[in-house]
Amino acid sequence: MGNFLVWVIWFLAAGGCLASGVAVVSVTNPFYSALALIGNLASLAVLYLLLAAEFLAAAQVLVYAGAVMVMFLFVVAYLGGRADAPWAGGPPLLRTAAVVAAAALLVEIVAVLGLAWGDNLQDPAEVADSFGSPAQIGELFLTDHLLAFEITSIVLLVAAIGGVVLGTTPEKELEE
Amino acid sequence: MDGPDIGWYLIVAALMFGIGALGVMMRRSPLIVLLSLEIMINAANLTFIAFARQQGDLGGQIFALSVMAVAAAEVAIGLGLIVAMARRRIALDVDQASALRG
Amino acid sequence: MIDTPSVDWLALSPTVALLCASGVALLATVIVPAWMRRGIAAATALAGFVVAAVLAGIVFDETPTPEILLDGSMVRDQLAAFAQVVLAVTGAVVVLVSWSEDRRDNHGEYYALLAAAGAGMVFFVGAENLMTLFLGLEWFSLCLYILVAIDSERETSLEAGLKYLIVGGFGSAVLLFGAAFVYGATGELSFAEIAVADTTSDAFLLTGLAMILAGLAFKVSAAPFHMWTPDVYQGAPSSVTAFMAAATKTAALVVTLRVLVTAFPDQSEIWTIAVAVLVCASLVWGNLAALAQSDVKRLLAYSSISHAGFMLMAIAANSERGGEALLYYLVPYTAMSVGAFAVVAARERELGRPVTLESLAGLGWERPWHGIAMWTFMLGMAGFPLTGGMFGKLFVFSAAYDSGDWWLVLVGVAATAVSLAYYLNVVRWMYMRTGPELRLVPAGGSPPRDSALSVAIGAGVLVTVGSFFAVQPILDVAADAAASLPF
Amino acid sequence: MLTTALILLPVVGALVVAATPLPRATTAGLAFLVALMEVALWIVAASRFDFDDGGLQLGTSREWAESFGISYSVGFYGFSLWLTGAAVIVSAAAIGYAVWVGRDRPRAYHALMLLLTGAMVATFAAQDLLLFYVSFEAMLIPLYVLVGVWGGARRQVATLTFVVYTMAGSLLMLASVVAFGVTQGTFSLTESGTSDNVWIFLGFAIAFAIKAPLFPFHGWLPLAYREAPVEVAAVLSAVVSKTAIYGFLRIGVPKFPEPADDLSGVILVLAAAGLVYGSLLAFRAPDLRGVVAYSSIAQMGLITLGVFAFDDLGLDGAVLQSVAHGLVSASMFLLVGMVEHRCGTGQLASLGGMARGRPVLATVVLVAGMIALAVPGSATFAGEFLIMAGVYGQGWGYSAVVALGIVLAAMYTLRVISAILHVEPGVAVRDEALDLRTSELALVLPMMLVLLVLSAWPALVSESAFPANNATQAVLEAFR
Amino acid sequence: MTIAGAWICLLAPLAGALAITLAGRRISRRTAGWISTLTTFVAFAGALVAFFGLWAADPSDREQVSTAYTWLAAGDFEVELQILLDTLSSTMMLIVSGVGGLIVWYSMGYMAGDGEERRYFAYMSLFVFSMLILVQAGNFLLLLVGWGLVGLASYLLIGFWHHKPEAVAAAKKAFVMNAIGDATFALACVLLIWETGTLELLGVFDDVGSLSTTTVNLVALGLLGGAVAKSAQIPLHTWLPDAMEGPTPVSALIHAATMVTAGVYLLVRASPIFEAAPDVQHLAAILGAITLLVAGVVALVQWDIKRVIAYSTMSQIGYMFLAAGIGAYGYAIFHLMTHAFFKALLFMTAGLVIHHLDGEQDIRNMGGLKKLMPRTHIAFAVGALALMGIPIFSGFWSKDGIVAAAFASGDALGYTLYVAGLVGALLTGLYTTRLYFAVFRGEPSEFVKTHAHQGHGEGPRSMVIPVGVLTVLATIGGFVAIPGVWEPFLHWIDETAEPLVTATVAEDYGTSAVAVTLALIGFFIARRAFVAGRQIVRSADAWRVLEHKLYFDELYDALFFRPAVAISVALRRNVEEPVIERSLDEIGSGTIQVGGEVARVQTGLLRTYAIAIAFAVCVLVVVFVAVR
Repeated sequence: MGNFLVWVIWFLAAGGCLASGVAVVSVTNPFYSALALIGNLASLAVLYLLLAAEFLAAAQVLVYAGAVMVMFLFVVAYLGGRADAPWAGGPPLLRTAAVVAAAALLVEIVAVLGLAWGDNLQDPAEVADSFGSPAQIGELFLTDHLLAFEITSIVLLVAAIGGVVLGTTPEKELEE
Repeated sequence: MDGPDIGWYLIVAALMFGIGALGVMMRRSPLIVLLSLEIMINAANLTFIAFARQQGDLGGQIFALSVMAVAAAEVAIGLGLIVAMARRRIALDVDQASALRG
Repeated sequence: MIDTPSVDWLALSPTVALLCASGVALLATVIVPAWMRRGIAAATALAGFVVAAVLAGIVFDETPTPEILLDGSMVRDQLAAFAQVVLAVTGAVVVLVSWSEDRRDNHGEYYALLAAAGAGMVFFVGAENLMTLFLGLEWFSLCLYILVAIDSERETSLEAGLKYLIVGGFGSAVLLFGAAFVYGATGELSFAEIAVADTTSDAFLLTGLAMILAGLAFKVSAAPFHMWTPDVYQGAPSSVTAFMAAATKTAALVVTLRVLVTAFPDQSEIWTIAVAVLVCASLVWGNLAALAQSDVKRLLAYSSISHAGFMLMAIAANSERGGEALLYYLVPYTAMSVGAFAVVAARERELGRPVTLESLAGLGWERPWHGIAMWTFMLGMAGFPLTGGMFGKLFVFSAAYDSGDWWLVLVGVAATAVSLAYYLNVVRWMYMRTGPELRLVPAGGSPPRDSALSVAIGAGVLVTVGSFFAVQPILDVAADAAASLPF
Repeated sequence: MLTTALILLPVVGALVVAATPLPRATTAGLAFLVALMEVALWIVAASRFDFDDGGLQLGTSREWAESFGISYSVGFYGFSLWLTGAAVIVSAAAIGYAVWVGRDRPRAYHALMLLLTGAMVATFAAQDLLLFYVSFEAMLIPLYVLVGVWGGARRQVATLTFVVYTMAGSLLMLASVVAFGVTQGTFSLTESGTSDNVWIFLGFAIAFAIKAPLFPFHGWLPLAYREAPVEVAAVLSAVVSKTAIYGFLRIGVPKFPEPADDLSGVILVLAAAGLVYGSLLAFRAPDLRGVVAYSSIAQMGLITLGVFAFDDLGLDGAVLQSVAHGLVSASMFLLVGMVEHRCGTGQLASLGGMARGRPVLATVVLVAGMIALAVPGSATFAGEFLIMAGVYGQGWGYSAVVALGIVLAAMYTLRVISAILHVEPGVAVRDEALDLRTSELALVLPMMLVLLVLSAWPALVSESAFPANNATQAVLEAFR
Repeated sequence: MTIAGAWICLLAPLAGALAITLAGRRISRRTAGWISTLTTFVAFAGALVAFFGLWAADPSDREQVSTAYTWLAAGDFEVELQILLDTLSSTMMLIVSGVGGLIVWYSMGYMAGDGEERRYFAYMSLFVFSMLILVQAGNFLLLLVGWGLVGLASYLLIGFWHHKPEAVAAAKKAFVMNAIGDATFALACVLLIWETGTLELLGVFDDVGSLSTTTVNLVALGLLGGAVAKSAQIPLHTWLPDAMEGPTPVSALIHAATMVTAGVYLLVRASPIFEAAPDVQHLAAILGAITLLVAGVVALVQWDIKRVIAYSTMSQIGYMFLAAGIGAYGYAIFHLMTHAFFKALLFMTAGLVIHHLDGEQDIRNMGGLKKLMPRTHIAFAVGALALMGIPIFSGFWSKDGIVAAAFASGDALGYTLYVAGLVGALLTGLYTTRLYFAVFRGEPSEFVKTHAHQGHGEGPRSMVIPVGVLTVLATIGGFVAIPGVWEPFLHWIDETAEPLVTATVAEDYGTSAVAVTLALIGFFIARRAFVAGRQIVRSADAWRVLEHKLYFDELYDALFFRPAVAISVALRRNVEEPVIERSLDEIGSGTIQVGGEVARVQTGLLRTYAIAIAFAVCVLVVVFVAVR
């Protein structure tokens, strides 16, 4: 029974994920697009939960869907209508090529999945309940992946500088 | 494990990757292109987490977490750029940003 | 209680030195009065790079055998140290090139980002697992995205930044996806363990490998993943271009070599072929497209694509000799490309507009030092003797031939022949135009004195020519460095 | 050490000339002085050389990139010493000519000329395959600029064609150098063994065929010889082309005995074709330089015939002819330059009648022309005869072609002599066009005198060209 | 002493040439002339020393070789600068230096006032030197060197008046035709090197026996080619008449007395080779016979005084070839010598006439000079008589000997040649008489009346004395070989070249009777024609054909020169420019064009770049997964 419930949740989450993904790509207005992405990220968080990644699911919602997307929405709002751009346009050849390329990528990956399905995708490892818990993640971050952790912080710092450099208006221009 | 095989998760990830890629390749608004990139990155994250579950190894989750931070950083810079462009009254259309070519 | 791992600070010291420099430079923008910001920031960055180079040299000296640190996060070996020295020296020279670059403000941030990017690369070349690999890559890439766009008053700079960011993001995503597949196939992130792990699925592993290779080839700017290169090189500030052309390529190539050799030795039969294909594509595309260029930076960008092809040839050899050849090649190559972009930067500052071939007219006669230097760089890139470029090609070809890829040697030879046409064209424009064409069109009066730039160019010439005469010392070091990989 | 000094003297001279801001005349004089010192140094080297032995002498070897088996090894065999002699003499004359003409931007010009001299000497002295490649290529760098900056109206096309074409050949050679060095484990010419790989040999052969040039690889030549400053053209045809012969003698044949033998038929046929083809084109070329240029193709074909005769006569003859042709073609080019300088054109139709009232010019042109057409008794005749005799072993037809070449050479050379000197003065020949001055004579006369000495005693070169005066054995065995 | 004389003989003219060249304008033109003359006479003195030394020597010791140094060497092959002194070469040395000295002396008068005499005398000395190398050479290569150098000197002297286009053209023609001969000669040398390993004359002659017939034939053919070209025999004869553009003393020395007879010398010198290749030797005889007839006929229609003599020279050399071809070596050389005397004499007297008439050479503008130039007339008459073979004059003894030898050889070929020789005698009578009458008899033409120099005699002493000497020699020169009575000359030559045929005394005098009769018939026919005021050749068609010298020039022009030009032009138009040069351009511009196309793919559109990456990834993945 629990099994069935999981399936249902999975279907809902996966469906939401894909639908919102399609929406992100296809919607004309960046504002709606960003909103759709929030939906996408949230549904992903559900999938993460199903995959025993509780901490990640939380982080996904808090950091991603929360902080990042809010920033995004601010920018969209700041830019206003000018941010609008039509869905299509440009050389038609390009459009076709884009679709073909994306489809090819997709087909290939799915084919690879199909190839590998028989190997062992059906029997995942047994994991303890604490798998993916904040405690374990934290411990790993401070031991095995200490370096990754530190670097992540540096990357964020760099992004901050970037925001400052790119976002500030030069004094000369303000005078104009 | 309850629910669907890991493979199904991977298929979802693959589809997301494809959708994201399509977005990058199709859309002309840099904002939406950025969003599409996020979808691609998240597809990768999903793959990581699925495999982490499959292998029973937390490394994938850690990786995914770092990637989130990196993706956030990338978005920050991307948005900064877009704002700078907008301020210089450059059309927010990647097709028009083609002064450099040949 | 968590046992925090012991950290090998010496191994990290070059990175840390640069990070410190970056931090100090950043602080300088806040604390120091505006008029001395530039000086302090530049001096700090220069000091950071120099110290990093020295420290990396010490690491090289004190690391006879590779050591894997921090549970497989990074490796301390001579390969990394060698690359770090090259990167740090490149960075120091780029600081000199940047010194009198015309920039509204942002000087502090510029040098901070430069040092940070350097730190990222220095870290990147020591990456030993997929996560540090990706993070290091993103680290310096993000810095570069900003640096490319830092001259935001120029539309082309912004355009270049946007293009680099989006295409770069796309490339990173591909790399990431590939990393995920490799992880899925082996359950391991560390290169050494990937190599020995029981792969559950070949399909996953190979797909992952293909995508990782694609992501790295993107950074190496090997065709057909190179398309951003000309645009970005052209749009970016010249000093940043110099840095990217020399340093990014160095870092990416060294890491490509490391990943392929340490993590995928069993798949070598396939990836050597794939790399060889990339080699051919790069050589053909880079050289042919360069023929049609009139913007010098763009021309050099295409030339850098073809050089990526040559250097990948050494990787395709998949032998210690190949590693040695690659590492040797990097030395004159970085010198030549930094030097060439430095000359372009000088001309750009003098004329106040982008440098096309036409605007090089007469450079050789009016600015003899720049002329001779540019001449040296062009000949070096074309692989003429009396420059290290010739030995670079020779060693790369030797490695390829030794591994049985004689046909790659022929492709390389043909590509070089084509490349002569545009390299010599630069020399032609500098020296051989007739009467009126030779007359300079300077922005006014004599050119600004720029001794820092001259020193940078001099360093480029010195290394380019010096690596020809002093082959053996460099070769010895490169051989030691290459020996840290498990060929 | 002497060999190294011989290589370094012009290079250092070039740097000094380039770096010292001196007045025009002083710069030029300094360069000429260096060139003369180089000749003197060569004479010293020749005096120390044991010609009876003829083997590798005055050698030096230093490690360079030893882990790749690359070393700086130089030294001279008899034949390379003679080729070097021709090179330094021609260089000195060429530099002297440039001094006399007063080339623009003398510092750059003379520095490049000296650099070229150094590279040529290094090529002839190289005993390491890579060093050979390096100096072979290094010659192109100064040549590119010399032709491109100081050349005629179409100099840019000429120089680009020349450099890209010859480089294409050289790069093939690089591939071969790599392949040979890697398989042998060393690049040293004295230590490496032989190879039977036809493809590697072809790489070398094509490079040399382009450099020489042999028919039909001479596409770069007519334009380059026409557009180059005349003294550069002199160096090109006199010396640079001979580096290809050195390559054949030192590398092509000794290191690849079997492929060289297998392909000798093709090469001989091409060389013979080139001899006839060049002569025929020279016969109707409309301008002075065209005649000299195409005659160079013919001569190079002839010399190649000698090399691929694979016997004492042919090989010794090839060396003798290389030296003699070097001197005579340099003289011819310089004389062409002097005529062009006076008349402003090299078109045969506008010249003529210069013998009247210009006895020195007439005499010198006549003597040079007669030696060029290999009048019996001249050094060129001796070389031609040896080649003709030597190549007989490969087939009587080749000897017959050489004989035909003698007749054709008479035809085109007499045509050009007459076109300059005889009949009524042409439209471009004005009274102001004076006889040769002493300074000009001093440039050509030394070469003429050397040629006359060689005519009186050609054995001087042919006898001492190879160790123990046994060319076949030397080239086919001892050089391996 | 003997050998030293030979060396002095060889080197003295070289010293003269060098001295004149190096002295340049520091010496007067007259001094240059004296230097040249004296050095040539020094050479003659040396030749005399050598000759008498040899004369005095034991007959077994009359083959002396002297080597200076190794001239050319390659491997085992060596060619030395060596001279061979034997009866043949000593005779030739005497002729060359003796006649040469006289003619150079004569030139001093003839060339006076030309303005470029220094150059002239330097060339003359060079020529004598070259000719002496030729006759003294101890090996074939040195012989070839002399062979080529006389060609060079001939070129220089024919084209001496280089402002005259005809002179320049004639000089070039002479050189090129001689170059053909040089080339075949050189090929013969190559064969000898490969077959015998040496080029030394004596060494080769020793080895001749061991050579295959083919080889010997080829070698002989090569040598014959050289001889034919040098001696202006058919088919390489067309240059000689044109060579008359040079100064007259040059014609006398080079194109009559010495150089053109070098072919005969070669045939005799290399007689062992030719004897081993009898077919080729006979070919030489046949060519000689044809030439003597053709030249004799063509001489009948020439108007230029020098050209008539030139054709006569060809014709006389034809006799010599005939003699050498049938093996009558002594007579060949004997005729060579007498011919040197009387033909030089004829040219020099012609020179006097020309000099007297301000350079006029057309016999239609002459006539009646007997009264104006009586001494010249006598000298010319002596020369003409000797040429016609009238008894007691030198030509009588030598020419009739040749014809008799042809008869004596006794086979069909011999008789044919005999007839040819006799017809030649008739022709000689005809054209010689025609010339003599046209120039000296009859009434002076208008031209003579207006142009003849009055009052300063017939020429300066430097011209008259040599003519006088030669007049004497042309008269008595034949007494050194009186058949059946006193034949020291023939025996002298026989020591070097043993004759194959010897005519009996009866054959000799019988032939002489016929030949002299024929010559006299010729004389009377020509005289009658002159008196009647008509030409000997009366058919207009025949006249035209002969005037065009049987169209040899036109034929060669069409066969060789024009095709060479056409091939050259065609090669330039169809190979050099479109293929060799343009293919480079095409490759270059094609590559650049492709480069442009490639660069155009770089659209600047960001999306393209992403698409490219996506496709590339797809390909890579396929490669990796599928190729696995």
